[in-house]
Amino acid sequence: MHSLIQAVILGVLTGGVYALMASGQTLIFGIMKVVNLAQGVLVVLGAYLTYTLFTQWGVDPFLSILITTPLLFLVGVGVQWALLRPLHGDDVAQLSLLVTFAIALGVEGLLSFAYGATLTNVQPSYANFSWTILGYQVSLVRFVAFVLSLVVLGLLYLILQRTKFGRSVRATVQNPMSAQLLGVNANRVSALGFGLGAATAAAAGSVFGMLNSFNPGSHYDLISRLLTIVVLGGLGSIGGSVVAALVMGVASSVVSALASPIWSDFTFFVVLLLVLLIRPRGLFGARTRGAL
Amino acid sequence: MKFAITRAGLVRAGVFFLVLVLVPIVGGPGWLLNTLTFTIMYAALSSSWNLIGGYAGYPSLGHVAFFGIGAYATAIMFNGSVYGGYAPFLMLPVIGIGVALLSVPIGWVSMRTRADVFAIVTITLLFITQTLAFNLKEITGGAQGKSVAPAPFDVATYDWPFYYAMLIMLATAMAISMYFRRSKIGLSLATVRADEDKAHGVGVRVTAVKLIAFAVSSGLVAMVGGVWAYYVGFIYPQFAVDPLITIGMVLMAFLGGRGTLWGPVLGSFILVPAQEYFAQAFGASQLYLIAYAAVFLVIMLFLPRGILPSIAERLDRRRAGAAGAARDNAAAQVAPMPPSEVKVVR
Amino acid sequence: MSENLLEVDHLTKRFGGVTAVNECSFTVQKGTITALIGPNGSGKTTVFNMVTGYLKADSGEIRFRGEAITRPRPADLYRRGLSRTFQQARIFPELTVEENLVVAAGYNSRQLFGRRVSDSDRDRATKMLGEFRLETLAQLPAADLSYGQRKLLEFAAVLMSDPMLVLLDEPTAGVNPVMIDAMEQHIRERHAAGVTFLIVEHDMQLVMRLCDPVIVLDQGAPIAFGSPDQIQKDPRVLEAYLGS
Amino acid sequence: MQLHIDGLRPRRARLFASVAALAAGAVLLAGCAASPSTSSSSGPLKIGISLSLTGDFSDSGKAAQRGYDLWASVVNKSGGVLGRQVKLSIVDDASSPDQVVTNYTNLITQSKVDLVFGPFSSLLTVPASRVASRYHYSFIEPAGGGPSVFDQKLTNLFFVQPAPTTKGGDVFADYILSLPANKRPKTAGYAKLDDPFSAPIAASIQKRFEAAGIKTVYDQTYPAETADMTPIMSGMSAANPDVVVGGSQEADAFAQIQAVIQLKFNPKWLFESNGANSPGDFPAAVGANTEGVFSSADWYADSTVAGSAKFISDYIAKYGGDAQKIDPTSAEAFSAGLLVEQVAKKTGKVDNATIIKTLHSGSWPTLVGNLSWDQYGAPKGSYQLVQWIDGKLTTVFPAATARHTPVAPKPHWAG
Amino acid sequence: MAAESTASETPTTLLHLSAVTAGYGAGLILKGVDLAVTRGEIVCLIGPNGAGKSTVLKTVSGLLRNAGGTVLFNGEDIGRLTSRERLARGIVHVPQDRSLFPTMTVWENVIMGGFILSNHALVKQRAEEVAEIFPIVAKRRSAAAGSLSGGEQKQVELARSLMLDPALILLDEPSIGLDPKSRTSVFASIANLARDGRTVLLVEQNARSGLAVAHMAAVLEAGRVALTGTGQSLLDDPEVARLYLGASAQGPSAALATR
Repeated sequence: MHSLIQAVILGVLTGGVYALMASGQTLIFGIMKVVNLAQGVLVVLGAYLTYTLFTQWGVDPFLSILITTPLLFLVGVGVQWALLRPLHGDDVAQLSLLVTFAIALGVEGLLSFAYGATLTNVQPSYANFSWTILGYQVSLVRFVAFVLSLVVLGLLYLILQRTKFGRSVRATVQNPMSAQLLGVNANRVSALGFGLGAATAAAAGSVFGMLNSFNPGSHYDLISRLLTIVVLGGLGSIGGSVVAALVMGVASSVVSALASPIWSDFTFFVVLLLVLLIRPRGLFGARTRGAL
Repeated sequence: MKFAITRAGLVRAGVFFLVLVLVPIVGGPGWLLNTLTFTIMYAALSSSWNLIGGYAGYPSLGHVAFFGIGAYATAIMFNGSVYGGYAPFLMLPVIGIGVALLSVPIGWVSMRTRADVFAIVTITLLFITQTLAFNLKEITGGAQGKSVAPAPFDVATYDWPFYYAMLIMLATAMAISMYFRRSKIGLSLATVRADEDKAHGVGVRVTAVKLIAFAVSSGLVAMVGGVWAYYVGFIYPQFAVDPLITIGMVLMAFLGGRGTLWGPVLGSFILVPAQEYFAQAFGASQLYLIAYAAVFLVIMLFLPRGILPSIAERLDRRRAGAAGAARDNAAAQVAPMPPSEVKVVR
Repeated sequence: MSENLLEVDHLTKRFGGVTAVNECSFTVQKGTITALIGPNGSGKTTVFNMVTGYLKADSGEIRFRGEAITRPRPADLYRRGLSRTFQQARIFPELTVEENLVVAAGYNSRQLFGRRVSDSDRDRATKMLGEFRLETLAQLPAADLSYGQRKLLEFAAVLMSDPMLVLLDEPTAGVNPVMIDAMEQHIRERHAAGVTFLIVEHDMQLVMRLCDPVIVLDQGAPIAFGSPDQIQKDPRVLEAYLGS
Repeated sequence: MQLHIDGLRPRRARLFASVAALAAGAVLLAGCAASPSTSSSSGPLKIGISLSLTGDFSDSGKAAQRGYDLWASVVNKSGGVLGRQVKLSIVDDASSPDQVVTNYTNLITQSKVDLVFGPFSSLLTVPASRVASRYHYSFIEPAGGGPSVFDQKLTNLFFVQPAPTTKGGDVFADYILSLPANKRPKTAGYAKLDDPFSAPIAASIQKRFEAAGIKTVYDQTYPAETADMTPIMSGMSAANPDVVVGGSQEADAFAQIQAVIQLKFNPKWLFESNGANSPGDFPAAVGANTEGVFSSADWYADSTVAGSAKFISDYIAKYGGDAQKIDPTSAEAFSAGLLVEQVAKKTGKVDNATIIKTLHSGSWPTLVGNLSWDQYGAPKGSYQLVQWIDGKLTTVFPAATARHTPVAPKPHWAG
Repeated sequence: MAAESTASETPTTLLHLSAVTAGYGAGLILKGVDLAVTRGEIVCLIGPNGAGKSTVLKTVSGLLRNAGGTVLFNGEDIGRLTSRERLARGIVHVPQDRSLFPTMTVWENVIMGGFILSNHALVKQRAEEVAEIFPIVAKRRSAAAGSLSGGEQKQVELARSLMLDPALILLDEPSIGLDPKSRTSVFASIANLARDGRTVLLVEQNARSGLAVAHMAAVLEAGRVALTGTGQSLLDDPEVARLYLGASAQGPSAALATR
């Protein structure tokens, strides 16, 4: 029982960080119908930036989010502008899958060029600090990371619900043509949306770098998890991806603790398939009247 | 859209395969045969993928799972040195049929979803297969990998059987593509790709044709995997179920032109040598991935529909002068005819 | 004329909290051109989708040719003689006009392995295209057709299977008036040849000319049933649909 | 096949090559890079190597490259092998088996190298060694000592490490079992990375421990992509074994240790098969918490093996840095070259048949100790047990080569 | 108003297309359209499918750039302007398909109509004004737009189009898919727009209703303007009726006339 609860605590804390990465991914899908296979590599890029800031200039990894987030925001905007904007036609979804994969490969190549393939991680002085609460271990980094994810997700929610930009994003998601006719610049929304998605990756990356060892190739594992999360949650549903991330975090942590780590991701993929068997649109993917 | 076998088409295919058949006999250098074997392997994979990803419009990103299953089937059957020789080649049809049958329920589940989600679900398939390959140690050897008994072929012609096996796989995949296109299966697949709901509504046997395409495609890919395992001699979950193999098949079909007969072949004959060249020319300086990604992006941005369709489109446009006019006339005949003299009402 | 081709019995469908179709019952008799009219949002298209197997009803029963449709599947129903068209004409743009017809002609599993367009397919398609005066377009990609032509093509295609009952979802929406006349003519010809129609349509003049009986739907259930004359005098119909 | 090719090839070969390339349609790119020359017993000694310079194994691949390059420059400075300058053809296999097969085929048939050395990792070594065997080339390989390599029963293969990889931890078992019974641990816990090199090491230790009555209280295998060790190590900590054995690579070893520090769990003995033997990366990853951790090694900066000091100074002269940062893989690769040098010196020949025949007899001094092999290339020696003492990696067992006695129980974590 | 008016730069001409060509890819859909729209009038475009009616609207609103010819708005050549710039000049386009954002509230939808305005107070004020003109906005203010019936949605779309106080409203088949009652009220709303001094360019397949509400009308045929005239004159012309209005125009329908 003790190990079960411990596993659930861990799973929830980890799930929070994945929720952050996945929310950016699903946001990008919602706006542009682009399955962003580069989301994982953007997280890794964020982690490397944090690493450099920390080792070269001693910037605290949590504080470095203030630098990495805007930086990756710009990267995201640039990527959208240069590589995704030119795509058009009926199969943009499929093309963008490959384009974002190419971006992932390219960034991976750049990172190996700059950093090599050595696994690194970010080790601030408090990296190994943990509390014991009622006999359960709660690591400081994990806890702060979780809270931070909640804060960033909250900000994202506010931006989408309360700002004019958020309204234009939602409008573009729901009816791009109509939004354009009202003066919403779809390219600009897409660029900003992609930037926002990349920014969440940066925030998650800074945290990821403290929790895990990583190298340029780490993005393959990340992206496979992110994809299952966003599909499980229902493509385009941010709330869904948060729930799915928590489900995934807890599921893999519990299976890991009670059975074996070698089956933990497997369990999750199987859960995904079962869910899709019953609900092909994922947990929160909507099927509305008139949609056929 | 004409689907008759034209004489030019037959000649093209004949010359292509004749040249490839002759390469080992004429005796190109060893490296050529080796590179060609992998090139033809990818052409066969990509052509097989094209059956479901191109013609049916279901972009499977998990096909390497079947490749891996085929590879493991060979490795498991010929792990000892008891059989060997040509036996692994003779077992290929069994592997192909077995995997095709196995893929039917998998296809049935995953094709409940559409395009984007389907792509992602099939990625999941890839990771499930990889995990199973790691975890079912008793059968697969797990992380220790599994070797195939070395082939007892003479060193001078060692590559030949593998080369010809791959070539036969490519010919088979292309023949099946051709057959699909010319039969009602292809017609039905085209409706599935265009508008699956509507296809249901006009009585198309959607599930049947999708599963036929998926199963045939998976079976072919598994057979190629079987040849590959024997050729490489040692397999390991991450090698046999490598996401890059999936991406390879997809990318090559995209480059040459999805849903075309020659597109995947053309894509493979450009990308595989290019990839090898980049690995050798830039590998040491770490720029290999970047160069590969750049090629990738250039293709997607400038030839989004693939080389063959883009060329065809350009030719079409050149012919548009005459044909376009004819088309307008044809269309005009059914439209309510406008008054020949324009009358202005005031 | 009293044989019930289609019977809809207490059909209900909800989307989220909204009840789109509510205990809806009606019948379509063989040999009629029945109209299904009603204000926007009254559930006409949802009924269509359930009858043709695209949606599963939450409760209620649908009988076609006296048999209950237990597992609604569009393709099965189509093969049993129930065809439909869509509000937005849906055709296969990459296929030729001829292929659009051939693919809708219906074929068994064995024919699946036969030629893409056999000679007999071609003959049948040519005949149908001739009736619709589309024969000159046979070899063009359907993508090249105008919207009105697409509507005709979709209609022609679903007739290829010799259906008993054809459901037309707003056959004249977005079609220019002259083409509407053509469409009306085709419906009449087919009706004379023995096909039963169930039509959702907002063009009241067309409905009044063409259809008998008329079913009026409001808030997911029929509020009136009768001849066009009866319907347009019915105060509930005036209130809910025609406006007064 | 790439950069270091010289001389004119026969016209006929060129004709064939280009006709075939054209006929095949689009192999031109590879063709451009190609310009094979014939192998000969004079001129430079060409050695072909495929390394993983990109992809999963690229770190070690690059370390191996440094070792090979260093050996070539050292030997060339002293006049080469039998007076022939050594020329290395190093190509990238991107950690892919297809590429490794292609590369060795190309190196042998097209670049016509005189010798080949092995790639990095057992996974690539198996397919690569088969190509070499087919062409009767000797296959001296510094990395790739998993069971699958030796199970092939190839007689041209020589693994340049003291023992097969799976025996990497046996020296730790030797040490523990050498303790008097009342001082031995009673319980043990195992965390094994599921890859060809790591889990078998721990499994081998476990087998011997269990035979000696040390109870297994925790045993868990985790997949390669496991980034987070906390769940496993909290299970370990709950079981509270006296000795913790990690069958690990680098990153997971670091993560294991970070996790036990967080969990405030301090076993009496802690062994990591890999990672903890990395003099540079390990302290970088766990900070001051290195103290008392055991690992095994074949070469390390303080090694007393003959030639080690010279190797270190040459290395630093060529690449900079300090001795503690040198990856053992570089020393292993360097040793591969040393073997060729010695065979040449002894027999006056460097052809493959001679190398295979000569290496099979006798014992050969290298940076990783004196090596001798069974008929299928498995080395017959053993590793050294190393421990972190006073911030340095120090040999502690076997006693003959030890520079310090093992410290047990392990000191508390620095925090 | 005359189709080939040369003196169109009178203050009363709001929009003037001359020899406009436009299309997608290689093919041209508009093959030289001449059209003038007078300030304060409703102009209705009719014609067969594929004649290019919607394309005319897109060319005016900037969804599509004209390949040749000129598009003058208030005397200014707007042919190279972006759709946003044209929006800022008071050209609003209400497309044929349902164009509300279904999960946003009615109120949010209306607010979106003022997207290009930076003054938030002004946007709110306009929205209140619009809500007075279109009672549905006030009545269903907090309802999700997707939950409204088709007719109600069209009303909200019209309301939203007024947010920029536009000079010219482009309406693409506003009555498509609407039931008769909703149609009547939509056409009533359109008539009201003109009464308030707006100019409307209307594309309508439901030609009789369209012509009935229009001051002027033009028949588009294969990418060119074939005829122009007042709405009533086209309705009354038997030749036009035969060619473009179909059977339904052969005298008032008995069915509806009895009502």
